[in-house]
Amino acid sequence: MKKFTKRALGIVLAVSMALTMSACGSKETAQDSGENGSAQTAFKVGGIGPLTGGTAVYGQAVKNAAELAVEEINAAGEVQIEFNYQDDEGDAEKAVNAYNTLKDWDMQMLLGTVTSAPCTAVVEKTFEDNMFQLTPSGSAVESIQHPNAFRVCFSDPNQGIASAQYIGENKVASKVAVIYDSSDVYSSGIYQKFAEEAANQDFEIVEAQAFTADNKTDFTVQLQKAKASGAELVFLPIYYQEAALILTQADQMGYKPMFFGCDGLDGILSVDKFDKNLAEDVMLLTPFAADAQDELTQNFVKNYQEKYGEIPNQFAADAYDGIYAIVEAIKKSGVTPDMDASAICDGMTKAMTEISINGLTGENMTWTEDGEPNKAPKAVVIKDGAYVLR
Amino acid sequence: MGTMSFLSYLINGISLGSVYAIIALGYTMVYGIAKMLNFAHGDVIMIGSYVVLTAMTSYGMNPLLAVGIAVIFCTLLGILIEKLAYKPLRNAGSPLAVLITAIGVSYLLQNIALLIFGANMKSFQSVIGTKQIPLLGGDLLVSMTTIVTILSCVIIMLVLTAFIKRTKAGQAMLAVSEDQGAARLMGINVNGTISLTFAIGSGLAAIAGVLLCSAYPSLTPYTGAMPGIKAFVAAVFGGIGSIPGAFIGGILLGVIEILSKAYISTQLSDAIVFAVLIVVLLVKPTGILGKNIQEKV
Amino acid sequence: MALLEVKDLSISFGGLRAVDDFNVSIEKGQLYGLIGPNGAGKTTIFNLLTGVYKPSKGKIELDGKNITGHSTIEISKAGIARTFQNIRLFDKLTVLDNVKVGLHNHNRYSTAAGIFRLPTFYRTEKRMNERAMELLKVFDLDGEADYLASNLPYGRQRKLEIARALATEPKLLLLDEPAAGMNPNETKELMDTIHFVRDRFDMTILLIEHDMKLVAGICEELSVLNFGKELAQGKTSDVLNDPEVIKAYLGE
Amino acid sequence: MIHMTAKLSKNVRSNAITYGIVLVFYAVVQILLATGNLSSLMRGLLVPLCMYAILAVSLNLTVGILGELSLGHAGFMCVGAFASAFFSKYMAETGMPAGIRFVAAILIGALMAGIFGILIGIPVLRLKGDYLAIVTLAFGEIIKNVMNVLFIGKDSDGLHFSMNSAVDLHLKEGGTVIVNGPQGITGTPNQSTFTIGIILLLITLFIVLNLIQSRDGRAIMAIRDNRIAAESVGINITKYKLMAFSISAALAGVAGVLYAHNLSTLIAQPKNFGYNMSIMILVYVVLGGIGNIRGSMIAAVILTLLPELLRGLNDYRMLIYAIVLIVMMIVNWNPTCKAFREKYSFRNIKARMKTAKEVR
Repeated sequence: MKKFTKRALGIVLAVSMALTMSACGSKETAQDSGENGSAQTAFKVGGIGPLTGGTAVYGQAVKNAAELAVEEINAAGEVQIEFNYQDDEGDAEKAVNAYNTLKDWDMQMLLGTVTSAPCTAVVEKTFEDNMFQLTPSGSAVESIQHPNAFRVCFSDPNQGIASAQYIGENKVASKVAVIYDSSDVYSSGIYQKFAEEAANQDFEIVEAQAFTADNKTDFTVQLQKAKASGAELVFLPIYYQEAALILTQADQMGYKPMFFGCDGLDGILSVDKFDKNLAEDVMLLTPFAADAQDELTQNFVKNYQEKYGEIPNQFAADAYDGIYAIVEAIKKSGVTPDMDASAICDGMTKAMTEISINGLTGENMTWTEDGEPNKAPKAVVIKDGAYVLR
Repeated sequence: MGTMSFLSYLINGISLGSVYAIIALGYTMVYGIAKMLNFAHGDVIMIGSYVVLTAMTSYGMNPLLAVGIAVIFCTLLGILIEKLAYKPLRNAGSPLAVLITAIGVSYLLQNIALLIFGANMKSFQSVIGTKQIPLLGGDLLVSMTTIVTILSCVIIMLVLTAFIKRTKAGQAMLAVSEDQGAARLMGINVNGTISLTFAIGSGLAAIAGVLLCSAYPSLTPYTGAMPGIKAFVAAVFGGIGSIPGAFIGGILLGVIEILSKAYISTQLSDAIVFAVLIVVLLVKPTGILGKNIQEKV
Repeated sequence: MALLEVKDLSISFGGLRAVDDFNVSIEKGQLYGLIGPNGAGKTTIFNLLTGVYKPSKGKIELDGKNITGHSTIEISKAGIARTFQNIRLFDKLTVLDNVKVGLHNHNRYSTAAGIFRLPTFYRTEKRMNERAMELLKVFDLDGEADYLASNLPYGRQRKLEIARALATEPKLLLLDEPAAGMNPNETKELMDTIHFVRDRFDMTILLIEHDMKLVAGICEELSVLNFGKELAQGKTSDVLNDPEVIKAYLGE
Repeated sequence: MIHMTAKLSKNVRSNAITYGIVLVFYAVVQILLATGNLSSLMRGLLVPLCMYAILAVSLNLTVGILGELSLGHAGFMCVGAFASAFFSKYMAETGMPAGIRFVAAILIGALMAGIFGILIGIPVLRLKGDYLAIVTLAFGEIIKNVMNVLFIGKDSDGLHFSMNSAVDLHLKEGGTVIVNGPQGITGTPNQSTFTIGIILLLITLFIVLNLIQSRDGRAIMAIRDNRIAAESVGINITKYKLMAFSISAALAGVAGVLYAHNLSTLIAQPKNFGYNMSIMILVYVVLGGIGNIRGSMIAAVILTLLPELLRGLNDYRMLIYAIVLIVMMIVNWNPTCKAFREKYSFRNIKARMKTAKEVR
């Protein structure tokens, strides 16, 4: 019977290998037709992010918003885009697999990846292949360390420094506690720079408490320590899901400091069944606010909600801007869909530093050569369940 | 301040521990009778929580009724899982086969929830309410949720113990857990008893889910996984297969976790919990209340 | 001097004296029987002799060497081998490999030699194979050398267990109810085998048995145990006719 | 005499098939690569395939041959990955030739994981069954957890360690943080290639198969089948348990080295080094056949390919994967299914036809 198992496994293996091979075979015919016959008319843009696993919520937002943007652009007609989004489960190794899958599909440029660690792994591959890469939300420094890579969001150090400066310069508080996710690149990255910059500012970090991905249900200890330290402000460089829990638990303990967060906190108001009163007076430094009054944001939020039944978060906004930035750079560089990925990359890399777009996450956004965006974060505060510019 | 904050840490620890304990009860019952580690148990908890949430918000049901529905739903789910995925492998020759299948079921439940409810977190409104009760002259605030959680845990443990000691079905469970073959010869319906165990364990999971999400109001398709593993650790801690053991193990785990966060390191608390577990098992190889089985030569 | 000298051997489990001041002296080449009703402590004595339990009192000497309280492994190396009441074979190993495990301590090569297939590996394995086949042939198991041990019929599993024990080159062989579960024909055959083993390997054998016919047929001397205490000792025929023994066996 | 020669040659033949499968796979891939017929996905998967095969084979040594359930295998992989990546990063500027550095990194990864195997094995292997499983799980989680708070930096004074933050390393001007806590190690040279992966897999197979078919392997399997009997014939239980466990850990460390040098980022996350990964490796072993080295290797390959091949299903990908996993387990292990397969297996049908002919 062991014999049979082995044989059965062997057959499955053979079939699966054949499938992969045939998949690549069909790919080649597609390429042939593209080269010989009617010229390819649409750019093939790939996307990578988690659709399953603990960080799926961010990847799904990116996928939704990117698809929304692509629909609008295709309807407008000037540039045509074919969008293909692959799951990476939030894991570096799976992200490389997703990237290779997209390469087999003849991707010409990449919007991704959504989370930092996979992005750092993938950027290595896009650099090797000279593939244009724009990450909506990969915020670690290394995530765009090569010249072919850009990002829509702020970098972690950038946010950490900006937050410290904002608190210091506006004299928001003099005693600050930090609660951060030490197992998360984004959160610990912001914290590191925040702590460094705090030394130059007129406030003191009286308590810094971490939690980890495996241990993020109970925050009572961290909150109690913050409370005991006499902090007037708690800095939360974390995502809104954990922040929602922290706010609830702080309320249960009767602890009411000021809370201050970064772009990850955006989305807290749209958490299903979340008591918005708990978020009253929470401050955040974010480039995007879902209830901003400008037309662009309002249209985006309306369309997104109609299509997916959810209020878009920061990630969605970044992805939406990302697609528009890609289109803008396409127009600027004059690349065409029949060019190969490497040629497109050369054109796009140059064009990225020349474009300026008005997006959801900033007006007159421009990019530097090292891939960082130039945009001003807005400090907003939550009043009556809505963002108010400070 | 020192003693007061210690007391408050302790209460938080007991509260967290009670949730672990209820989950661990389900683990330990299933282990005791079916001799399998049901890795999908944590995910049944997650499903139960979604059922409560949906019943309450989409159908506007009264919280108690919603919990009742969730218990029934999870009970049926537990029986279904047992019949479809575990029973075919009961005589497979290796206990690992069914362990792996349980992992498959765990993935399955997570991905079903992901498809139905999406990855976005749902904030779970406490079915208990968030009232605070001041103790010791108002220096110590204890939430209703904490009290209800601890009480439910004690009640469930007592009811389970009584059920096993006093009822025929409970006695049958004991017999099956001691020796399946002998129980069968004595005319006990072994399959039925195992199904019943899964039913009770899964029903308990629904209650655990409600309490977990009331105390820590966030619900995603992956909510059940980590508490599930922790509860498994708690069950082993207390001596797997033993009902009072699961209770003690759960409470201890919660208290150790919170205290090590409070006094040692928030980042290393899991490592510390696991290290304590290792030490306990090295001193008492079958857990605190586990039966020490000497292999007969 | 006796090969095995046991003096005042005792052990208690939770206050219960399972073995109480047991004494025995077995000469080299002797076939010695240990009998007694169920729960009399016979297997416990085997477990004490082989180091599974540590005695709370008493002394065990093998060939003049004190082995009291030694570990199972040391005792195996000192020269006591045993079989088990409920057969304990290496089920998923072949019959041949079962015996080769028994040869383990007398045929050595390093782990590295095994992994990198150095010449010592081939030399030693060849020697082990030959030796194991010889032993199997003695028990007429050579035809089944490639079978999995669990696939052997019951009676042949018993024989394999004895072959494995002999592979450790013991001075003393302990057999725990070798005839349990055998039919009269098989028992008869077993008696011949035990005799043969004693003669061929010049072995000293201590055996526990319920089957009185077997005991009477092959044992030269006997000890009778009841409730952990020695009831009688001496020549087989004398002991079996002892009224005390008959009473213990047949009840009041 | 006939039997034992038959037995030896049977082992030799079985080993030859196992090595043959690997070599044929290698040759086929090389041909496809040379003719440009291999998709990017497959090319990217080549190193991970070798890595998971090594993990499966090495865990099978613990689970299948030693017979102890370990749920912390990913922890050893983690140790190997971090130790080797640290070494590679540390030595990067010393001008050590890249090839020699990588070989040294592999040895260091294996050695460190093996040392951890011994350290953990000594207390743990006294436990049995599910208790042993949970303690290995606990050790795996501890390793992962500690890696997340470990900071190591290097400057002109040498190495600095901290369990708190990179700032606490107090590095001098020009110093670099090599292990940056939760952000792990970035920029490890990508030196893992398919050829190296295959060589390491072959070495793993060589070690494991030869160990099993030697005196030590017999002792290990004897302990698995009956500890008490093994002890009674003088087998040193602790020694052999520890031997199997630490060799298994060291080989997992080798897989970790492959992992670390395949991606430019190395972070200890639940996904890659947590109990989830340990369980995934266990799935390979159980699906491929407990104790069946070749089977576990093949199962690792199939289960790594499967989710990638299911990408066409989009949102239903992991759902289908879960269902396939359950169904495969039931088909493979259910007694009725087994009997059914026996009855209709190719060999049995052939045998039946043969007897039918003879009767005629």
